Amino acid sequence: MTTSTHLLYLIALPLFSSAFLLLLGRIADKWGHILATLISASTFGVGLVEFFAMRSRSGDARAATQRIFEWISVGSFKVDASLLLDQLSICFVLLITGVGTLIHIYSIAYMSHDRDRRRFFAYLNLFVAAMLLLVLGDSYLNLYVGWEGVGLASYLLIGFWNERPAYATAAKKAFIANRVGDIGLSLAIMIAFTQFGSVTFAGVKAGAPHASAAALTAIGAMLLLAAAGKSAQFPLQSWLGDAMAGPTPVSALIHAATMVTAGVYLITRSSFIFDASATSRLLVVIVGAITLLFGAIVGTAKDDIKKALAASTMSQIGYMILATGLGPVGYAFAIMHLLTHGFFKASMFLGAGSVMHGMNDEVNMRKYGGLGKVMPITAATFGLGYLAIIGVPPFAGFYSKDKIIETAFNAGGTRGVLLGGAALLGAMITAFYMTRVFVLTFSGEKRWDEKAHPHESPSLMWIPMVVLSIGSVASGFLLSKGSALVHWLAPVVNSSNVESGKELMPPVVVSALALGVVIIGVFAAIVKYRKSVPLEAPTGSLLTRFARRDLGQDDFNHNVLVRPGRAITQALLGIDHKFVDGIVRAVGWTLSYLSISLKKVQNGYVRSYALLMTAGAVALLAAIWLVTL
Amino acid sequence: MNAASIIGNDPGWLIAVKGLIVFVLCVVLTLMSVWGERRIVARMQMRLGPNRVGPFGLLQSLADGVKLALKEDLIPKAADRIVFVIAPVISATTCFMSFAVMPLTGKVSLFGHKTVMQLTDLPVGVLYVLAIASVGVYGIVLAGWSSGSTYPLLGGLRSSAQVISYEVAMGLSLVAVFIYAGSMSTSDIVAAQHKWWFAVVLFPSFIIYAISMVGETNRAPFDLAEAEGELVGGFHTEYSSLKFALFFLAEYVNIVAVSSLATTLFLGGYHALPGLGFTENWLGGWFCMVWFFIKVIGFFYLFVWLRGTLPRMRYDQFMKFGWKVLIPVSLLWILVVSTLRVMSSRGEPRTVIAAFTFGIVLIIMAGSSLYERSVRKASQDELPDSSVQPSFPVPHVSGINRVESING
Amino acid sequence: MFKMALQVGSTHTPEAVLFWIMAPMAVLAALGMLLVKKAVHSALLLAWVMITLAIFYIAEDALFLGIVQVVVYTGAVMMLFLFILMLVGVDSSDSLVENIKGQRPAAILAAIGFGGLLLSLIGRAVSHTAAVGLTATNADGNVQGIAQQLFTRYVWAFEVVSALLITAALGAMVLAHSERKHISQRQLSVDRFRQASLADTAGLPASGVYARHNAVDVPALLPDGSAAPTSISSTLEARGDIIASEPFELTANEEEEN
Amino acid sequence: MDISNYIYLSAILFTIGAIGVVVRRNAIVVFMCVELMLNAANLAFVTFSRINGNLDGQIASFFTMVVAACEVVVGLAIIVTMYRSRRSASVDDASLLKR
Repeated sequence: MTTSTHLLYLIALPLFSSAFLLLLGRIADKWGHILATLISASTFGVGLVEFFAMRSRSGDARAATQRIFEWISVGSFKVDASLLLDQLSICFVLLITGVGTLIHIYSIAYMSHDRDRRRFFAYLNLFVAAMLLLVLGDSYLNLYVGWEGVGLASYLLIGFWNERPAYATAAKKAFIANRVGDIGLSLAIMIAFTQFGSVTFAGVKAGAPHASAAALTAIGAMLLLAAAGKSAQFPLQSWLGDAMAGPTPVSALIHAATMVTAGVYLITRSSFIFDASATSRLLVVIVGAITLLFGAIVGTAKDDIKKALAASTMSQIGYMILATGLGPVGYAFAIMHLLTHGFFKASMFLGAGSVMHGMNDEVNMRKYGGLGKVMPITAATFGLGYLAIIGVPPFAGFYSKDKIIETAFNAGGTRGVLLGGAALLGAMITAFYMTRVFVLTFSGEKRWDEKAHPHESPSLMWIPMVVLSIGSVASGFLLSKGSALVHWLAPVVNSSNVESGKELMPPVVVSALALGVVIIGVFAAIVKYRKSVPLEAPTGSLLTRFARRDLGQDDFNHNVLVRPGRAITQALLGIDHKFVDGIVRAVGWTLSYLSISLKKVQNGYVRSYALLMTAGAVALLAAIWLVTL
Repeated sequence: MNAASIIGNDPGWLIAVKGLIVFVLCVVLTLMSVWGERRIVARMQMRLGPNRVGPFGLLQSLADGVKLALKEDLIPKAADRIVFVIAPVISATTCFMSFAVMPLTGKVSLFGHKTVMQLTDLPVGVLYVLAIASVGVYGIVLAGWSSGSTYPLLGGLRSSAQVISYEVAMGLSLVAVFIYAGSMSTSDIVAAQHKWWFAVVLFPSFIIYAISMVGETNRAPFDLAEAEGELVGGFHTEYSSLKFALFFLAEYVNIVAVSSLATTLFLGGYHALPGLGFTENWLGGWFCMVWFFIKVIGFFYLFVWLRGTLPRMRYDQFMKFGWKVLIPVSLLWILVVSTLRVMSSRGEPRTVIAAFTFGIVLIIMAGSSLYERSVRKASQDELPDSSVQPSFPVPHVSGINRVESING
Repeated sequence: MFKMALQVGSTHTPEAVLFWIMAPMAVLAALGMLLVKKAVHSALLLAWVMITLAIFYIAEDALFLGIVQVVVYTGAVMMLFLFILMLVGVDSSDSLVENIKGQRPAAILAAIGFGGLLLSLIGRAVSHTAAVGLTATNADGNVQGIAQQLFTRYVWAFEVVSALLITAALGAMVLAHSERKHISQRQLSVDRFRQASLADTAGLPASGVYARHNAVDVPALLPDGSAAPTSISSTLEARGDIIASEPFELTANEEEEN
Repeated sequence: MDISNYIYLSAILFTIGAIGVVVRRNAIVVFMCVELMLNAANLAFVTFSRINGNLDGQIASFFTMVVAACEVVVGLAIIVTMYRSRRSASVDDASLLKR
């Protein structure tokens, strides 16, 4: 393991920049965004330097650490604030800083008319800093700080336009759903500490093989809860759709490419826990499978372009979570899908943002149509992302998603069939709704108002989109060529020693199947949406309506959680008023009565106070006298 | 064998005899000094002074004492009778007590006993003298208060404030002596001056002590407690007859006491003047007493001289002098002395010590010149603004600012 | 007395004699302090108690402390008390009538209880303890011993106490400081010369000057022959003992005649 | 003579001082009674020093004296200030703090 002194810059630079911009105030309005972008780019530079430095090292020496200071020292419990950069975190560092920088650039143009652009960039930098801390922390506690930090940044950015109550509510919703997950993470940390006496990854890893199955399952379940909260997985997925209230670059960066993948990172990072606990793995795959279908179904029903993309994000992360639950070899595929997804989803979100930019912030896809002609670059980049996500070879999604489907089938037995089937079904629905989004938006006849004057976005916006779409084309091939990423990550996730022996289905068959379902999905969507699209959404079937309501998630939450909660609160309030307040009032009344009677003692004469003191001394002496008798 | 152990062997009767000797000496000295003061002051004022009673008027003060004793003893109606009586007694008793630790001679033989003319030798002898002096002031303060009259009360107030202030300066001036002698016992201090008198070595201390001893005894120019011109007679205005005589006695015995202390602490005590040390060997221990009293009388002459020449200070100036000059100077001096003492005890080379001393002298010179400049500046600042012209015609005189010539 | 005090370390009898003479006197003086009306008497009795204690200190081989007791307590503290007494309440003799209901019996009761318990406890704790004595400790001299302790073990406390002393002195100055209300003579004289008119710069005219009568109730005449009302004492004016000045003024004719 | 007699004396003086604080009204006399209590404590200290054969008691007594001096200076300044504002040195007259 190598010691590096540059890791701190990765966090410190954006953090200070953020504080700087926030504290400096209006003075920085004119150049704040440039500073923030430069800082973000420089962290990307640092990340690249570290990456190449790591490439040049080999084996165990690749991981680098930096101890910053002793953070907590309570008895035997000692936690250092120290950073760990290994093969897994460098992937994230590059993704975060690279995509982050592109989105910074994009935001300069996108937010150029906003009064609070400086604040927006400060928050973006804060997010980058927190996210980097999350992936660089060498212990669960350090990770937790970053975890909370990204939660905060996400809250601030979703509610960036908090003058609109709905947006502020969306921010609160995201925050609260995240809190539920955070409880899971903190519980996991506490259990880990009680079990292993350490909260560092290394310490837990060392202790994991010897721990009881129950403890491991508990930690795994709690970590999964945390991941579900952060990554919008079932059953905590409801916040992500509402989180689209934030500015589109935020959706691209935080709610598509980086933060929502933190759950995947957490599970991958904790591979030693999940490797040791089959029950946890089962939970993970169940959550992943449900979510990928759930998100896909929701995605088909949404008319809001951003919400449709959000549902797709949810579904894609479901794929990743599913992959992480499939054992050692799945981790690498999960991370690969995460990276490719980061490219194509960010590219598509930016495309959506570009469309909204041209359409006066109109988000309803039914009012788009035929935009491909007026926005050629946007349509092209979005199209590349679209092809990548549905898994058309040789685009990125093909490589990453097929691997996951294949691994799912290879899980073996009924489970393999079920999971593989779910994944395959998901792929089909994905193809359907993504085609729907593309067709509704870019092709067909124009359905927009006379007032709208759609136009291509400025270069500052389309250059990042182009760069990202190049990534969404090439990344899959590059990462899977010669199993590059699998080998790269092998030391972290222990996948080297596990080679799946039996194959349920050979890769070629899986690819063919996947391609087949994708074609079916695409075809179905084209048939349905090619011709005429009503401006008002038709009532649709029961399933459609159910899907439009997020498959009843919010209703469920409202009825099962909020209502009883309210009732309990009301009851507690009653108890508080009647009973607790009664006691307090009684105490207060008694005290005031006592003080009124005792007030006479305080007559203002120093001498009577002195007399009381003497009486006290006499009492004391008497006590001593009695005790020593 | 040092003085303390010699005294430790004294039988009781010898102590009594020594006490008697000291008492008689003090009373005789008082009589003589009253006469002497009158004669000397008279000479200073181009008069003759008392010269009728006895040879050279020597018995004048005895006659005055007898006359005082025969006068009517008045106690004012408003007076607090008990305290009024006690006050002169306190004064008169305490003034003798400080003689208990004064070493009057070296080793002598008295009725066949080897001893020294010192009643007792306390390790904290000088502090004891200070303590007794501070008790002695009660006489004055109480006399002032108990008279039930305004002037004495003012005298008593002044006296108490004066004593509190000047005792501090006096005590501080003695610290340097303690540091150099390494002891607070009077006999040890005398012994420590075997080579150099402390009046030379610790000259600033000597000056401060000399000033504060005048303040301590309420003598001109610091006789504010009795200030005839302002307070009719101060604390003893209402006293007459023997009680007055006791105050009288106390004042002169006190003068002798502080002079003795000054002699002991700064002028080498009973030892002979420099260069005359052989007299001690030739004429025996008793002759030391002559040297001792020569020095004491020298101090007494100083007292008289001061009275004859200096006007009384104003009260606020007097307090200001005590607090703002004597005490800070003493403190600084102690600092210097202790530094020097530490340096020499650590065996620093002489050049370093000399350099330090020289530096101190330079700093003092610089400080005093700065002070004077600031005083001059302040006095210039006080002049009124010359642009404001008087509203009446003033003859022009060349070279003189008109306003200044009027207001300054 | 001091002779004896020095020897008590070795023999017990003189110390007992001393104690049984001085201690009752001290208690009587303390009681007297409690009971006498005049505060000055209280102060004197307290001073006496303090001197007694000083003698006891000396008898108990605490020579330095005994002398310091006299210098500090009797010399400085009690003198300060007397000073303040004279300044503040010379004739405000305390009335001994109690005005808080039940204060006195309660106080006496508490005191008896306190004293009784204290004495009984002391009796249990230290009665007939064999004293180690200070002869060995004071072998190098009491002052030296105290200095040794004070500047080694207790040096920190010593420094803190000195800081406290300075703070107390400053605090007392700040507390007792009052803005000067009266104007100094010098300031008065400067002001006199600075006013617009120099008419009474040299002081107010005395009564009867230049007038035809030199009684105190006759105003002085100014150079122009008019009367100067400021020349008559304000007391006389207040009493109304003032004579109309017109008859005594010089008229123009008279001036010419003269 | 029993050395504990000094302690008894100290206790008696202390008690007298305590009564004085409670009973007397003249602030200065109250103050003097406090001084008496301190002195009584000092006597006990000195005696303990002798009983134990070390100088710690005397040192404590020394510090008590210094602190008492501080206390007197400040206390008397307060009394003077009080007297200046209300022409009285009675502690009962300064009873307005009760409200």
